[in-house]
Amino acid sequence: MSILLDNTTRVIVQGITGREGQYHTRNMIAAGTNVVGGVTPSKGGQTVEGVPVFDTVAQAKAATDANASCIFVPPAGAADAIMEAASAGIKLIVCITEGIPVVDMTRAMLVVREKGATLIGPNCPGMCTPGFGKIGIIPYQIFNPGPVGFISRSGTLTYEVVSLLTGAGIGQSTCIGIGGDPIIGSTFADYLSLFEKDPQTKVVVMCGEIGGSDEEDAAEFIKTMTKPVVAFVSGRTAPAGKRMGHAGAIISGNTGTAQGKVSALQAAGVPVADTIFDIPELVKKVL
Amino acid sequence: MSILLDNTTRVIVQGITGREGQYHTRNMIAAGTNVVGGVTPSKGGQTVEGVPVFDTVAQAKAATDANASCIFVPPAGAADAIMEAASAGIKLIVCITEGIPVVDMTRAMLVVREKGATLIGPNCPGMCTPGFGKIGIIPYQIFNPGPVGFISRSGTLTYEVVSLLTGAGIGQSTCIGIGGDPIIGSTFADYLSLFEKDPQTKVVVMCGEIGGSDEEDAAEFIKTMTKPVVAFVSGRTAPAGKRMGHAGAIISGNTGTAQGKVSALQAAGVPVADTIFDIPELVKKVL
Amino acid sequence: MKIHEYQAKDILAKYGIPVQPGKVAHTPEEAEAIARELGEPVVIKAQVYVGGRGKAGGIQFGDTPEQAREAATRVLGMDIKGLTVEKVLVTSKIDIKDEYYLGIVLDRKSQAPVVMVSTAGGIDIEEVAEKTPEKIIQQPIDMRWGLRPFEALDIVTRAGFPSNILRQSAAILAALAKAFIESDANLAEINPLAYTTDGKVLAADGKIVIDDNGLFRQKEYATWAEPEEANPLEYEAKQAGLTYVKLDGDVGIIGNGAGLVMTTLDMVARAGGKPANFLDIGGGAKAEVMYKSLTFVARDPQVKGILVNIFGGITRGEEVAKGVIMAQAELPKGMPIVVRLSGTGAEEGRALLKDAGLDWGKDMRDASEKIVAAIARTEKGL
Amino acid sequence: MKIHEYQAKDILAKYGIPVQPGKVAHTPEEAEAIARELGEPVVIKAQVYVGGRGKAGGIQFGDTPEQAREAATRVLGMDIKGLTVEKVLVTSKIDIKDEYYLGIVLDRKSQAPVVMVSTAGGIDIEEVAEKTPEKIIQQPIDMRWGLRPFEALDIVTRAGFPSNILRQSAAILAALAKAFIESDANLAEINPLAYTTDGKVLAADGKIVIDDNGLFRQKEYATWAEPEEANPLEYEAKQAGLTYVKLDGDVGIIGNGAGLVMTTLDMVARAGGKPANFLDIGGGAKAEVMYKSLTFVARDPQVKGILVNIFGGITRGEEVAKGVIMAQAELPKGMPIVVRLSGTGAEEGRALLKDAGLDWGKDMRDASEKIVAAIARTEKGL
Repeated sequence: MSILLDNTTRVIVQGITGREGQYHTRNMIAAGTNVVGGVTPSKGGQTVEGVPVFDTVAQAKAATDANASCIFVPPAGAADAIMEAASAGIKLIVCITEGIPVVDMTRAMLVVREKGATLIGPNCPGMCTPGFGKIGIIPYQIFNPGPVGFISRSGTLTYEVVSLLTGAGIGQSTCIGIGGDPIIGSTFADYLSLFEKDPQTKVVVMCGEIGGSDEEDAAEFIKTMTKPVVAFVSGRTAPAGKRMGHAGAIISGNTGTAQGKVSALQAAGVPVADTIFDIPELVKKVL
Repeated sequence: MSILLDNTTRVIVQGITGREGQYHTRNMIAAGTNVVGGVTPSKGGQTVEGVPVFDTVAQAKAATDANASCIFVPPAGAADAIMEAASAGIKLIVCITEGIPVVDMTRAMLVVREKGATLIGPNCPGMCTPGFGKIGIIPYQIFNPGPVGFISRSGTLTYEVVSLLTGAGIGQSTCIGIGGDPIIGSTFADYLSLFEKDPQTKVVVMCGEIGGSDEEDAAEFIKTMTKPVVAFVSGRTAPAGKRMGHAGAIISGNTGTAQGKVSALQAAGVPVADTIFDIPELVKKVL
Repeated sequence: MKIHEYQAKDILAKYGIPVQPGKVAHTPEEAEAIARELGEPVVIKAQVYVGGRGKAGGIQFGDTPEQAREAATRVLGMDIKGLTVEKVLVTSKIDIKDEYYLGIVLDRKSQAPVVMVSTAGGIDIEEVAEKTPEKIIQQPIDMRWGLRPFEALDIVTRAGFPSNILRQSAAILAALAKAFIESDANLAEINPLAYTTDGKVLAADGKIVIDDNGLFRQKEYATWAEPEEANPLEYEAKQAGLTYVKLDGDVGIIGNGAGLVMTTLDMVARAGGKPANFLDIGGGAKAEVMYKSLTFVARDPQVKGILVNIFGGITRGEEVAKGVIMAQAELPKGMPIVVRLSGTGAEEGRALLKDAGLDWGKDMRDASEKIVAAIARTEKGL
Repeated sequence: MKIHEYQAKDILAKYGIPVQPGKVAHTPEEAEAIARELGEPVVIKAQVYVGGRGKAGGIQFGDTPEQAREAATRVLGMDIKGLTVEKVLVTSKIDIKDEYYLGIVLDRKSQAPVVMVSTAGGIDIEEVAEKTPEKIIQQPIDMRWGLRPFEALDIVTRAGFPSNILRQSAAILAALAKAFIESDANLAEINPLAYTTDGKVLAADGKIVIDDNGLFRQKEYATWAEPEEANPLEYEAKQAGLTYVKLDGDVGIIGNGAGLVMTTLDMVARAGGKPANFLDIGGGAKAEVMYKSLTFVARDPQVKGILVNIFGGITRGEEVAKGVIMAQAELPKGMPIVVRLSGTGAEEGRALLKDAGLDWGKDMRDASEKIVAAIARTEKGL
C-alpha cells in the first residue's frame, strides 16, 4: 500500500491547456497516473494529451468521477481553483502553483477544511507513489517502491535525497513535497499520521527547513508514533529575517531556526542527519 | 403561558444611553420587564434607569446572565449590534431600528441563523406578553392577558387592533410586531408555529400587508395548524411599484398584492377581516 | 432609488465591466457633439425611470453626427409612460450576435441577493421566469464570501452559455455581484449582456436600483436622486424628509405608522372616497411635522380634503392638534379636514381641535366616512 | 516587502485611521519647509527599514522650523544598524498620555491573520509576548467576514483598554484589519496607538509589510520598492527577477530549488567555506538565466569563487553548462567555478564543461569541498 495515491485515484488537471499543465499531464500519464480529464474555463470540449477538457471542475467531476486534482493555474487564480476543486467534492488537491498571495490562501484553507479535502501544497512539487504514478512535477524515474515514506518542504532537495536512497537500494512508499509557502494545506504531522497507519511504510524520512514551527509540531506528533522517523533540516547557515527562496523559509526573531527544529526533533528521539549523505545510513539503522 | 417572553426573560438594551434607548428602557421597566443591563460602547460603568451599562454585550451577558436584548442602535451599526448579540449567545433579539441597509441584514441573518437565535424585527415595535412585560416600544397599557396570539407587520395598526380586541373584552397571550423590512428575523409562519404550541393561546390574529409572500407562506403553514387563525391584510388600495412607508411594503409585478394574500389565506380556511373593526367578531366566532 | 442607465453603466464600468463608450446629452446639439467625439455610428437611448422605452420609440440610431442630432431631437421631449424624456445616452452602436441575461436581485425568502442568469437575454426576465423558468439559473450569494469567481463560472456554465464566452461572462457576473453588494443595491441587471459580431462581451444595457436605506453611505449615488417627471411631489417629499406616495384620488391622508396609513387608505376607499396620497409622519412627530405634512399634502391640486388619523403612542395628541391648527390657516379656504386622535394626549388634542372648530372622527371608520362626506358636500357647493 | 513608516501611514489614513499630518523630506531645507507649513512643533523621524531608530537617535524634535531643519540635519545621513538615513518624516509633535499596541500578523498555525492587541504599547511587542504574554489578547480573523466592528470592540475591551477610548480604538482596529487584508499584508502594526493629552486616539507610528506574492495586484505599493542601503544587490536582483539573498562570505552559490540551495549553503559551510549569497534559479531555467545569475553573483566584490549546484529535472544540464560557459568569459580572470550537475542532461552538460576546461563535482559534497579548496588556493596565490 501507500498513502493518498493508489489505483483508485482518478486525476484531473486544472490549467491543463497551459504550457506547464500540458507538459506535466504528459509526464503524469507516462508515470502511469490515471489522468481522466482537465479543466480550463472557455476551453471545454478540447482534448489534451488524449484526455477531455472541461470548463469547470464540477463538469469534469460529473463526467469522469475524478477524486483528485492537480492545479497548474497561475497565482492570481490558483486559490480560487483550490476552492473550486474542494467545493466540487474533490478530496485530494495538489497545488503546484508558486506565488499565491497568502491572503487568498487563508480563504482557500477555510473551504478545504470545511469540505474535508486534503490539500498538498501550494508551491510544491506534488507527490508520487512508486508503482502507481504521481500527481505533480516530481521526476518519477528516480523512485523505486519500498518501505520509506518521504516528506519534504523542498522540491529539488527531495530529488537529491530520494536519489541517494534509491542509490542505496532503499525504495519509497509515497513521497510528498508539502510546499514552501507559509500557509500550506497539510503539514508534516498530517502526513506522519497517514504514514503511521500505512502498512507498507516502515520508516519516514522528513526534510524540514527554516521558518515556522511545523517541524516542532511534527516532533510532538512523532512522540506518539510507533514507526521510526529520520530527519534532515536545511538552512543552518541562513540568517534571520531573510526569505530564503521559499516564502515560508524565513527565521522571525527566535522562531523557525534550523537549530530549534533539530533540537525539537532530537528531543523526540529522531535521528537528525548532519548532511543529506548521512540519511541512507540512518534509515538503514532503523529499518 | 405565552411565547418568547416570560418570567425567565432577562433583557439588556443595546444603545441604552441614547434618547430612544433610555426612554423605552424606562417604559419597559414600568411594564414589569426584567431589564438587567444595557450596552453602549465607551459608556461602560454608567447607570441608566437604575441598570448598569456595559461596553459590550459579552460583558453584559457575563455580568447579568441576560438572555434577551432590545436594540435601539442607529441604522449604520444596528446589523453589527444584532451580530454581536447573537455571537454573545443572546437567544432572543428584538431590533427596533428602522432603516438598516438590506445588505447588512443579509449578513446579520447568517449569524442569527448560525447561532440559533430568534430575531424579531428589525423596523418593528417589538413584542409584549401582558402580565410579564414587553421588549420594545409597544404601548403596554392597551393590553390585557388573554387567549389571542397577535402577529403584525405594522406598529400603530397593531395598537389599533389590540385596542379593539381589548375593548371587546378579548385579551392577548403574546403580541409581536414582526417588522416592516424586506428581510426580517422571523416571519408569520415562525410565530404561528410557536403559538400553535403555546397552551395559553387559543386563536391567532395576524395582520399582514402588501409586499413579499410571508402571508402566503403563513397560509401554507396554517393548513397544518390545529388552532384557528384570523387575518387582516392592509394595502388593498396600494398601487404596484410604490414603497408604502415600510421598506418591505411594495408590490413587485404580481407579487405581494393584498388580493393575493387574502386569497391564499382564505384558501387555507382563514377568515379574513374586511376592516379592522370586523376582527373582534371573527375572533369571538372561533374562540 | 432608481438610477438611469448611464449612471448604472458608470457603476458597472467602475467594477471593470465592459460597456460601450458614451455620454449623456440634454440637447440635440450635445448629442451631435458626443457622436462626433465617438466617431462612429451611435445609438440614442432615452433615459427615463421606466422600462419598455424601445417599443415606445425611445431608442433610435444615428450613423452620422447629424443623424444623431436628428434622432436626439425625436427622442428628447418624448413622452414614455407619462414621463418626459429630458436626457438621452449617446453611445456607440454595437452589432450584437447573441444576447444573455445577468441579474442579481434581493430575495426575501433566501434573505440574500440571488443571482439570476439566462441565455434568454434582451427580453423581460419576468416573462422568461413565467414562461420558461427552466431557462433561468438561480443561486443565492453566500454573503460571507460574496460571489467567488469559480461560483460565477459554474453558474454561467450551468446556464448554458457557450464555452468561448464563459470566462468573460463569469468575470462580469462576479464583478456585478461585487457592484451589487458594495453599492447597496436591491437590483443589478445587465440585459442584454451582448456578444458582438466582433467577439466582444459587454453590458449593452444596465439597470441598478439602490436601497434607500443604504444611501447614507452611498454618498455619490445619493446625489443622483432627481425628480421623477410624473411625481414631482414625491421627489420634494423625499427632500423634505416625508414618507409620501402620490396616488390619484382627492382625499389627502396623513397618519402615523405605515400599516395604519395603508389601512386608512383602504378605509377611505371603502367609504367611497379615493385617496390622494400616502403620508406617514412616523413615530413621535411634533406639531411642526404635522404642520409641514398638512401643507405639503394640500399642495397636490387634486386634494379636496384631508384626513388625519393618529394613534398616539410616542406621538402626542396635543402636538398633532397644534400642527393641524397651525396648518389650517394656510390651507385653501373651506378645505375640509377631519382629525381622528386616540391614545396619548387624545383628550387634550380633541379639546384644542374643538376650540378651533375642527371636525373630528371617533375612530378610523367614522373619520373616513366624515371626510368623504365633507368633500362631497364641498363639491356640491353646500 | 518592507515599506516606510510614512507609506504605512498613507495606507492607514486611506482606511480612515487618524494619523498626525506630516510629509517626507530628503533635505533639511525640505524639513524646515514642511515644519513651517504644519505651523506647529514637529518630530523628525528617520525612515529606514529597521527598528530601534529611537535609541539610535533617529527621532528628534523641533519646536520651530529652524529647529526642525537642524534636527533633520542631524538625522539625515545618520547610520542606523548599517543603513544610511536618506529621508525623514516630518510630522506634528503630539503629547502622548498613554500608549497601546494594535497589530495584525499572518499566523501560520491558525492559517489566518491574527489580531494582537495590548495595553503595553510603545515597546517591542515580542518583548511583551515573552515577558508578559497575558498582556496580549490574540484572536484569528475569520477571513469569510474580515474583522467585524463588534469583534474589534470585544478584543480591545478584553485587552483592558479604558472605556472612554474603546469605540475609537475598535474602529481603528477594524480599519487596520481591512487595510491588512486589502493591501495583501503580512504584518500591519500600530505601535504606539497614542492617546494624547488632548483626548485624541491616533496611530503615532505604523508598520506594514506587504506580501511579495500580492504585489502583482498591489500596483501602487509595488512602486514603493527601493534599494535597501545595506543590500543594493538584493534590490537589483529583485528587479532582475532573481531570487537572491546577500550573505557575508566569499563563496558565490547558485542552485535550483530553495531547499537545495539552502542545503548547498550548509554544505559549503561544513566544508569550511563561507557562503556569499543564496541564489535560486528556479525550475526549467535556460542558459540565459544561468549566465545572468553567474554574472550577477560575481558583481558582489566579496565573491572569490562560485559553486553551481543543479539537480536536473525540468532544468536541463546542457543549458546550465552553456550558461556557465557563456558567463565564464565575463567573470574576473581566474575566479574558480565548480559545477555540479545531475539528472536530466547531466552527461551532455558535463561533456560541454569538460571541453571548456571547467571543474565539476560528482555530488554536492564533492563540489562544495572543491570550491572551498579552489578559493583557498587562489587566496594563497597558487
